[in-house]
Parts: sequence; structure tokens; C-alpha cells
Amino acid sequence: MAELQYREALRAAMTEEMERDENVFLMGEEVAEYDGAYKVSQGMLDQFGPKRIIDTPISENGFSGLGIGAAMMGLRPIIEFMTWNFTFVAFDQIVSNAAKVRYMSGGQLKVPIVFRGGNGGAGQLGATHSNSVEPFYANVPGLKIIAPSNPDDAKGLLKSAIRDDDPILFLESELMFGLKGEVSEEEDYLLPIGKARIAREGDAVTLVAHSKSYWLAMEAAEELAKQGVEATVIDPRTIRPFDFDAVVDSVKQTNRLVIVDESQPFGGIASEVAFQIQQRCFDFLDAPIARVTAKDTPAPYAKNLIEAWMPSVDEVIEASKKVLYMN
Amino acid sequence: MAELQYREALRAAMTEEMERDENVFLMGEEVAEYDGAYKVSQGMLDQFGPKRIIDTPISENGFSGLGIGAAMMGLRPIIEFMTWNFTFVAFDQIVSNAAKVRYMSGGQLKVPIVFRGGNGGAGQLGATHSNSVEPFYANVPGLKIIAPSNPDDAKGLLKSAIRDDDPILFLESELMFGLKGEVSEEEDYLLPIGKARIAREGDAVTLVAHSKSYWLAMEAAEELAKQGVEATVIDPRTIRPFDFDAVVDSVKQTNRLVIVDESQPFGGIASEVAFQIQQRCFDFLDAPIARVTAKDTPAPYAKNLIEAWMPSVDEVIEASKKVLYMN
Amino acid sequence: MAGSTKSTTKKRTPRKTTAKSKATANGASRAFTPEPGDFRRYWDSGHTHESLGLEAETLLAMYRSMMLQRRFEERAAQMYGRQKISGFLHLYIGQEAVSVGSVWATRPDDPIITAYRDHGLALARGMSSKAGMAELFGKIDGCSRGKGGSMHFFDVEKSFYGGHGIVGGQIPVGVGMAFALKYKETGGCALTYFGDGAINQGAFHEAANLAALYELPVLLVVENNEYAMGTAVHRATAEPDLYKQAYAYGMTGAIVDGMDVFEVYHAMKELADEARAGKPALVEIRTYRYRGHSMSDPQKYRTKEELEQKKDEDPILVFKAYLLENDIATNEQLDALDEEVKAEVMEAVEFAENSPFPPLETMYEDIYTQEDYPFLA
Amino acid sequence: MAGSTKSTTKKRTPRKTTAKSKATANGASRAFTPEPGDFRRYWDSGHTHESLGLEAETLLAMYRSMMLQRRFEERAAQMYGRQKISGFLHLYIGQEAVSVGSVWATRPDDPIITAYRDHGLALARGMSSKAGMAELFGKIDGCSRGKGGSMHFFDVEKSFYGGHGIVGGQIPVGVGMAFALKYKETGGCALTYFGDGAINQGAFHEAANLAALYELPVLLVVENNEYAMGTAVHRATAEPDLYKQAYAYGMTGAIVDGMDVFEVYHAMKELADEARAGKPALVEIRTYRYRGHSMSDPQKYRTKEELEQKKDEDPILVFKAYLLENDIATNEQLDALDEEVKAEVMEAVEFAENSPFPPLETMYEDIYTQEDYPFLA
Ligand SMILES: Cc1ncc(C[n+]2csc(CCOP(=O)(O)OP(=O)(O)O)c2C)c(N)n1
Ligand SMILES: Cc1ncc(C[n+]2csc(CCOP(=O)(O)OP(=O)(O)O)c2C)c(N)n1
Ligand SMILES: [Mg+2]
Ligand SMILES: [Mg+2]
Repeated sequence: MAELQYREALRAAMTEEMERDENVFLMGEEVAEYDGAYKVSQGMLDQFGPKRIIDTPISENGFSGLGIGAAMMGLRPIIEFMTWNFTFVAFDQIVSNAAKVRYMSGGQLKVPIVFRGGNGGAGQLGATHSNSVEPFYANVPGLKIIAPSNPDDAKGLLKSAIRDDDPILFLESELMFGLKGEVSEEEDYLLPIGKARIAREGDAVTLVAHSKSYWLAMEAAEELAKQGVEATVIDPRTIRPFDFDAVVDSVKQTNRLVIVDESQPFGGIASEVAFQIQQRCFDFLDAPIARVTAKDTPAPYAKNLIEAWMPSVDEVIEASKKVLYMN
Repeated sequence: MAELQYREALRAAMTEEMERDENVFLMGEEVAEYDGAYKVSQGMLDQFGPKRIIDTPISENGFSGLGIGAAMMGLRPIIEFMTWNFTFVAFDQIVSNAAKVRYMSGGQLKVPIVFRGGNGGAGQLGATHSNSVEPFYANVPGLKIIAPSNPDDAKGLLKSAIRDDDPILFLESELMFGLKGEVSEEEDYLLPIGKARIAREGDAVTLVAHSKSYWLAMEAAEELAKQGVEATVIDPRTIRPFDFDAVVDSVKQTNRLVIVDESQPFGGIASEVAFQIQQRCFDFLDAPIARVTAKDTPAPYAKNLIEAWMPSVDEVIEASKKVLYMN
Repeated sequence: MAGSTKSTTKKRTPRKTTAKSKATANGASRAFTPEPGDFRRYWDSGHTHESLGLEAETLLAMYRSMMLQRRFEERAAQMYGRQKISGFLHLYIGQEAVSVGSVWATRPDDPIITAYRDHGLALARGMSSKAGMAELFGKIDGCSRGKGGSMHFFDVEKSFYGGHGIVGGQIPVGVGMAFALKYKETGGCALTYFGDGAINQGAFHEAANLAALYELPVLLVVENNEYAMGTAVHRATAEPDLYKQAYAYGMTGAIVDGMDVFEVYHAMKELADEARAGKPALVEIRTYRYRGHSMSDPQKYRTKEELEQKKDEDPILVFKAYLLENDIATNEQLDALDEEVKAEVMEAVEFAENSPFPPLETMYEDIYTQEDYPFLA
Repeated sequence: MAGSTKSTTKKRTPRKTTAKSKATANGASRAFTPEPGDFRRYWDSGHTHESLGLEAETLLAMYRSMMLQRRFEERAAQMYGRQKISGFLHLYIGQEAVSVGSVWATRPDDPIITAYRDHGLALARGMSSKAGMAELFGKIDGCSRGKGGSMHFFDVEKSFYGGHGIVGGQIPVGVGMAFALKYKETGGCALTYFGDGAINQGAFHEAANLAALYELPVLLVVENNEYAMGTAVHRATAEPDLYKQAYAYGMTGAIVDGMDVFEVYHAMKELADEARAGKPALVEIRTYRYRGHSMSDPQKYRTKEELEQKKDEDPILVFKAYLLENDIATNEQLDALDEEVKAEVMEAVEFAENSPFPPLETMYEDIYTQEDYPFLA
């Protein structure tokens, strides 16, 4: 195992796959000469040259579509978005083309593309720059969505994503790029898309949380443990398809579920998980399913407001206690 | 009461409001000289002239933004989209600007705009032309979303929407434009935004369904009644804010809930309603909440496939029986 | 403006501009003319088949393709009336010189992508009329297994990449196909078609800039058939000479007579060869659609006179006259060819009629390549 | 190409084109030059304050505004270092001639909208430095109640409509403001600013076409500061002379020396007045940003020499030299003015420091006008 930052793990995944397959290329704003807005692609221009590490104009709709067309012709593009907020101008390409062209062609085409970049809140950036896009894209059949919470998953899942023949949205986090963690040094380290990871086992309550929220859940679980409450923490890792089975299995043991999801609440991931679990675990649930999400408002700028707006460890603890009827 | 088509009710609402307030104008593709792609605005160019009934190029992002800017300056635009499918190219304007500019300006601005057009499946149009956009937009605080199922609601709610000072997405349906119904002739007929309508009362099961799906629910309810099962049918009419109270009240009586929602399932309206109701009616539910939605695939073209893809009366009956443990 | 002769007045050193200006003085005319763009006109060039190097046999194949498109769509319209076909059906009738001129001028593996008015280009590129008609009927033997319908024809074996329903949405995708051709150094040229209405989409602008910036082998072909639904070009685009938009990207801009298959052929051949070398172009082909936008179009936006006058320019009639006048074919030969084409189309209808509806389980096929994707129930 | 002398060869009647072509014959040059566009150059015009009709007092107010912007941002950068300010902070330093030239050339109620690099225009238009600084600090007395931050300054009373974070997203909105002005017949002109990077967004293209098509009173002002983050213009835009894009919309295209406040003033005045009459323009102002894109920019994309050379063109220094050389102010006066401005900024910092954080309940305010909107818990 090697200790890598999250951004280094992503870079290692891209580098290995680009060395393996010359059809893989990386394109996006500032990915080449600037070494990446968040330095994920640092040094890659030097290694692979301008044919394969490509700076773009600020034309997300244009270069998303370009990537889709290139993928249709057999290349394997990695399209970096500076952040997922900026994909709202490329929404049509992702939803109408990447997701649907295989279906509409009756299976003649495939679109092996990875769209990646930072997602969710990233400090005091204001409402236009703090979106969690899961609720928008998870609804769309034809897409796969991955959101790793740590460097090891980031590497193993990005490598799998690049090799996958379906269009993949890969959600990272500006606030996690510097996060360090042990990463497998296995050659060709590939993690399965669509499989949750059970990070912690406990019989009192199940916490489900992906990406940054995973760390809130873990911290809350530690805190709860001090109070004698042992939580299971499940990191779904993949949002679409979602490993509902893992959650079902756990809830059948714990009978209680809290979902932590930084998205805004209406119709977010937490809602879907709740729907599935109440359906499949109806007789097992001892309390209503609870969720901890961003608040139902645009993201504010002020420090105190944005802190209150984001899900917090305290809220996770509180929600856990609520489903345990402890408060 | 007068009998009007759904499209005529919409036209009456727009006409009355334009007569009342000269700051109201209508803009969109083919709304003027062509009389509207679906004839909603028929004759309005003649009545109001080209200053207020305005044809646009096929530039949804451009003219959505134009409408937002005009609204920020005190006008009250009605922006017609030929269908909501085409708003994917205008997603950023709706989500980043219409929804957020009031917040980001600390309340200095308001955006009194109505975006309207046909939503959801409309026959054999294929995957790019059959989207239900509720799951995308309902997640966004700052927006209001209305989806009337009949001419009376269409008129009363569109008039209220045009007078409302917040940005409103008004979801109609190509397949309902010709639907006839009694419409109030009350002067200034305004219906409240955010209030559900109880269309039918029964104590066996609660059916929640908006827009076109409402009619499936009603037909299923009639059918169930023949089998001795009396359903309550709730038409929420507004999606954001959603009248959860009405559903809670009903489920406390019926103890069973089926949501019919033509959107694709993952994180759709049905998921959110299910989340809210399992939370607020946990001890009242006698069966898992069920939903009937479009299938989790892109929309196919072939007649038999698209029919199987859309929610159907049979599926609603089946789901109702399931929550009643009748099958 | 008050004169300024105060002698202490000093100006700082001027900065360079790239543009040459006419002499300027205080408040004097500052109008200037920057370098002109690279514009080409393919119109009234007096081409003959010989000047273009086209054999008689080739001409007849081209003519046959134009007829096939025409007859295929006439029959499709009829089948729509009989409710064998549903949804939107956009006919290409009148624009056949564009598809045929383009396809014959380029290589069979130059990828083609277009909008929803796609039957003509698909058939020109060699899609079987059977697969096309079966798709319209929504049958399993359709070119897209009955999943796409009229707007979403695909035949990847023939390098025909659809058939796209969102106006302008295929333009960046077409540029991406060109990117792949350059990346793989195939020498191919991506042919990206869209309508006059589509040029007003932001997608066009972004794609055109990317094409020019990366020097991609692509032709951005705008089929200007004078209307986007009911909106005439000048009512939608501030500068109705669409080819001029090339200037914004430092690209070649061409205007082509789209009712003359020879002009289209010549333009596409010449420009595609330049594109292969990294010089993409915006090609405005002026054409006309004789039918309504889709099947339910009252067509009040144009006069009968306009339509009648345009019918004199029918690219098929014009081409036919050329073939006859130049003794390339006799009337009898052409009639026989027409009969042959009609028979082919009738066969296609029969094929479509007899093809089964897609089995229900195919609804869940062709979405993911992953075989066991767990769809939500 | 083979000669074609066959006498029976006939061509059909040619169709008209709007473009005049050079004589064409079979295969001969078909290059042509369409009508030139309406291009203007505002550069090295030899303007003086007198030729522009500017009083000494006005010049000093303009100078003061430029200084205020400069000092405000220098202090903001310092406060960012002290973590009083967080998130993104994009400084306008170097571009002050654009804001001041524009604002003084236009009416106080001509609405202004711009991107996230918005402090300069906001202050020029009269936003109080206190409200601005408090916004950066995220305090309740900020111009956006602490909800917007640096990228989202708003002062609607001063007709300053933000401060927008999505590149290019404000351009259609600015055109919509112009639509409202025309609709209400106010005689106003909407001033819509964006960066050289933003011109590559589809939103620009759609908005520009709408502006020209509807003849709206708007200036589309691209502040070309040579870079979009680390990307030089020529690496992002195929035609690096951005003003040329006006041609695609049949619009006036202007290029303006943005380091010279007189050129900006003159251009904006003249073009705004034409815009008021329904003739919008694309105005490319060439300027330069001395600081990094935001606060964490290593700036490897330019050389120290380039930066140093550009500093010789500093619009404040150039203007100062003009004021001194033309005896409009003495060095002492200008120094005093600088001190005054610095004091104002220090007061703003103090004000911001002392202003309270927004109470938590304000999180749910200013979203809907509806008072009792039922937010999800
Ligand atoms: C983004 C988008 N907006 C609107 C539509 C509806 N629509 C379909 S075709 C069409 C007209 C397009 O005209 P043009 O590009 O000239 O192509 P033509 O139909 O003439 O071939 C419109 C408005 C759409 N499909 N996509
Ligand atoms: C749609 C979108 N894409 C990307 C970004 C990230 N981004 C912010 S500023 C910027 C550069 C913009 O450059 P330019 O338009 O030249 O303005 P300048 O910063 O020079 O003032 C980028 C890429 C964004 N905010 N929005
Ligand atoms: Mg057209
Ligand atoms: Mg810039």
C-alpha cells in the first residue's frame, strides 16, 4: 500500500489507463498547460503530450459533445469538468446524447466515456458553485454514477470506469482532493462498479453515506460508539446502479436507517434509498427512515450560514438518536 | 362554467393576464405567426401584436435568459418551451439564474417569470422527446413547479402563476391540450399555488397522481370501486411546494399509499412523497408505499414498447391491490 | 467636439492592434475593414458531369438514390396517414441533391451525422430501405430495432451515426467524430449536418470554435431550407447569410446551390479534401423543403406561389432534364428506374408490415453494455 | 478537370444568391468577398479631455474611482490572506479604465451586469465600499446580505445587477434587461460585460443573435484581458480577434484600447447611443489583469517580462500622467486623493469587521417572495 492524496490516486488511475490504452485521452479546461485547476492532471501533459492531454475553451456543452462523438467512434475520452456545477450548460449532451444514443441506435453504438470533476459544496463559493448533481443525473437511465469517498476507491473505481463501455459520471470533491489514504499497489487495481463497501459494522443503526458525507457518517459513528451505540456505515460508492441489497441486508439487522447525502433534499439520493428500503424492509423498520441533507435553500456565502447549510456530524448523531428514540 | 379545452384554458389565462397587466408578454418558438406549435397561443398575436407575442429563434438558453433579465427589470415574461425536453439546453439559466438570483442578491431582485410547455411522454416520440422533468427541477429551491391535470386547474393556476412574483415552471402535456373540461367563469379565477385537490374520497387506499397520471389514477379508482375498493385520489397540482399535508391526512385514514408518477423512477416525485409519508405516517402505514412510474429505461419508439413503458391503469390497479394485500 | 490643440497634451504610446485601421484623428472616422474571410461560392459554375469527372453509370446511381429517397418518403407519408407510422415524421423531399451530392463526393466511411430529418442522408449512404421503413413502423427489424423511429435512424456499418432529435445537439458530436478521425489519423472527414434553425443554438457556436481551434477534419453543413418549422431564416437569424458565421471562427465559409447536385458534389468534394488536411468549413447549402415541417403543418408561413415556383427548381427534375438533354439516359430508362425504385419501396413496406414488434424484453436491452445491470423495478 | 465543350450540355437557370461573386467559370476561383462588416477602432485616437468634453472635476472623479477600485482590491487581497474573506476572490486590478470609462460614458440607470470579476464595475457604479467589503466578509450589511460573496455583488438601486458565477450565463440575462428597456421605452442601454473566455460559451452566441435580431439597446462588452484562467485567448478561440464575431450577427464590432480610459469613454458613449437607437454592438476592450485569476494562481502561463511590460501601460499610471502633464491636478492633490481613498477602504474594512454575521434564520430568507413558503425540513 502507498499513501496517496485523492488527486494523486485519480492521476495514477488515469496515467495507468492511458499507458495501457492509447485510445484513452483527457480533455477539459486547464487540464494540460495549467496542470489542472485542482492539479489532478499535474505532469500528465509532459508524459503524454498535447495529443492526449487537451486544454479546451470554456465550452462545456461543446467539449462534452465532442467527447461523446469521439467515444461513438471508438475512443475512450476522459472529460474533466472544472466542477460539476458547470455541467448545467452541458446538461443536454449528457442527458440526451451520452445516456440515450445507445438505446436510440438499437445497440449499434456504445459511449465509453468518463465525465469527471468536483461535486458538491466546497466552502464559501455561493449558490452557483455548491451544487450536488446526484439528484439531477441519477434519474437518467443510460448513465452510471460513481462517487468515491477515499483515494483507494477513487483509484480502483476510476480505472474500472475508464475501462467500462458505458458513459460514467465520476463525482469527486474539491474538498477531498488533498485527502490522504492508503491505496492498493496491486497491478491493475480494479474495483467493481455498483458494489457498496461496508466500512464499519454495528447492530444499532445503519448509516448510508457517499463521497464527503461518508466522513461525517464515520465521525458520527465514532461519537455514537462512545455513547454505546454501534452503527453500521455503508459507503455505496456507486450511485447508479445503487447497491440497495447491501442496505437491505444491513437494515434487516439494525432495523434503523439514516441516510447522509449532501444533495438538496427534494428527490435526492436519500429519497430513493428511503423508497427502496421502506418497500423491501417494511416489516424490519423500527423507526421512520431519517435523512441528513443540505438545507432546502440555495447555498449561502457567509461562513456561519454555509456551515449550517451543509450536513454536519452533529446532525447525523441527532438523526441516529432520533431513529433510536434516544432523544 | 364553460367547457374549454386545456389549451383554451391556458390561452384564456394568458389573455386575461395580458389584458390586465401590460408588463406580461409571451415569448417562444412559433408562438406568434404560427399560432403556437400546439396552438395554445392561437390568435394572441392578432390581439396583442408583435411587441407582446414574440417568436424566437431556436435558442432556449438565450431566450430563457432573456426572460430572466426582463423579469429582473420588472416585466412579467411567459416563456413557452415547445416542450420541456428542450429545456435541457437551458438548464443553466433555469437552475443557476432563475432559481438563485434572488438569493444571491440578498433579496434585492425578484424573478416573476413563468416557463411553460408540454412535459412527459407524448406518444411515439422516442427517448429525447419523452422526458418528465419533475425529478430534475423539483430538487431546486428557488423554483415553484405546477402541473395541472385539467382545464379548470390549468386556468386558475396559470393566472396565479403569472401574478406570482417567484419563478414558476408550469408543466403541461401535449396529450392533454385537447382535453375538454368545465372551467370556472369567475372573474379573476385564481387558484392557490401549493394546494392539492382531493378528487375522490375513499377509505381503502390513497392514490396520489398529478398531470396526465391523474387520469390513470381516476380510472383505476373507478375500476377498483367496481371491485369494492374505494380509493382517495389526490391531485397535488403543485409539485414544489408539495402539499404533503393533504397526503398525510389521507394516509392516516387509508393507511395505504400508491403514487403514480410518469417520471422515471430514481429520485422522482414518488420517491420524495414516499420519504415524507414514511416519516410522518410511519405508524399509520399498513403496507409499504408503492409507486407506478415510467420504466427505468430511455423511452422507446415502438408502439408496443412505449405503451408498456408508460404507467398504465392496470399497473395502478395492481399496485393498489398489492398495498391492500389483495393479490 | 471641441478642438484640442493644447500643446502640453500628451498621449501615451499606443498599443498594437492586429487590425489595420484607416487614418484616424480626433473623433474622425474609425471605421476599418479587417482582413476579409475565406468565402467560396458554389453556384452557377457551369459544371457538367465531365468537368466533375462523373461517369454515366455514376450519374444513374445518383439519380436512383434521389428517386429512392423521394419515393420512400412519399410512401412513408401515406403509411403515416394509415397510422402505420406514428410520432413525428419529417420529410426530406426537395433536399435530395444535398444528400446525394454529399455522399457521392465523399468516402463511404466518412461518418455522417444529422438531425431528425434523416431519411435522405441515411438512404443515400446505403441504409436499406427495408430497415428504414421497418424503423418507421417501429418493428424489430428496423435500423434501430424499433427504438428510435423516424428521428433516430442509425446505420453504423455504413458510417451513418443518426438521426438526432434535439436541435443542434448533434453538432458537437459530429465535431467529436472528427476529433476521433484526426486522433486515429484515418484521413476521414466527418460530415455534420444541421438545419438553418439549428445554427441559432449555442451548441453550433461551441462546436464550430472547437473544430477550427483543433483543426479538425469536419464539414459543418447547414441545410438552409429557408424555414425552421414556420420561421423563415431572416426572422430567426440576425444575419441571414448563414455562411458568414464562418468568419467568427476564422473558417472557410461556403455558399452552395443545393438544388443542383453538381454544385453540392463539387463543393463537398473540394471542401472535404481541405478539411481532411485540417481546414474545416462551414458549408451553407441553400435548399428547400416541399413538404410541411412534420406531418401536421398547416404551412401558412409560405404562399402557394412560392411553393410552386420552388417546384420548378426541384433537384430531381433538374437532374432528370440534364440526363435527358445530355443523352445519358432515355425517358424510358428513367421511367423503368422509377418503377424499380417504387417496387423496392413497396417491398420495404411489406417487409416492415411483416416484421414483428420488438419483444417486450427488448425494452431493457441496448441501454448499458453491462449485461446484468440492475434496473429499478 | 476535363474540359466540357459538349454543345448539348445545358444548365438550368441559376438561383439568386445574396452574395456578389467574382466571375466564375468551370472550376475557376469561386472565392468572393461579401459586404464588409461595420467595424470600428477606438485606439490611438489622440483624444483629450477637451475633445471629449470632460471637465477637470469629472476627470478627478474618474481618477478617484479608479484609485478606489485599486485600493479596495489591494486591501481585499490582504484580508483574504488574513482569512477574513474566503471562497473565490477575483481581482479587477488593471482593468479599471474599462469600468470607469464605461460608467462615466453612460447613464446612471443604464443597467450593468457582469461576471464574477465584479468589484470594479460595482464600485465605479457607486456601490459603497462598505457594502462591498462587508459582502466579502460575509456579513449581514454586505451588498447581498452576505449571501453572494465576491462573485455575486448586487446593488439594484444603482442599477448594478451582479456579479454572476457561471461563465457566460449573464449574457442572455443582460440582453433580457435590454429587452425590458426597449419594451418600456426608457431610452436606456444595458451594459453586459463578460470575459474573453466567456465568448466561447453558447450563451454568448444565442444572446448576441437575439440582441441583433430584436434590435435591442445593449452593448455586449468583452473584457479581453488576454487570459481565461491560464488559457491565452489564441489557445481558446479560433479567431483571436474577438470583435470579428460581430459579423456573424450583422452587428457593429468595435475594438477598444482598454488601458486608455478616454478610448473606453469615447467608444462606450458613441456605441451606447447607437444601441439606444436599436443598434447593439459587440465591443472588444483589450485590457489586462495584473493579478492571478483568483487568489491561488501560480501564473505560470505568462512571463515576468510580459507582466512588467504591461505594467508600463497601467491605466491608472497613464491617466495620472495625463492629469499631471495637463495641469489638471498636482502630485500633492493626487496623493491626497489616494490617502482619502485609502482611508475610505480602511473604514470599509472596519465596517465589515464590525458588521454581524447574518442571523441563521436569514438562510431561509430571500429565496421566495412568498412569506410562508414551506421548506422541507
Ligand atoms: C432544442 C430544441 N428546440 C426545439 C425543438 C423543436 N423543433 C424540432 S425541429 C424544429 C425546427 C428546426 O428547423 P431547422 O433547424 O431549420 O431544420 P429543418 O426542420 O428545416 O430541417 C424545432 C423548433 C427541438 N427538437 N430541439
Ligand atoms: C460554465 C463555467 N465553466 C467554468 C467555470 C470556471 N471558471 C471561472 S472563471 C473562468 C475563466 C473565465 O475567463 P474570462 O471569461 O476570460 O474572464 P476573466 O476571468 O479573465 O475575467 C473559468 C474557466 C465557470 N465559472 N463557469
Ligand atoms: Mg430549416
Ligand atoms: Mg479573461
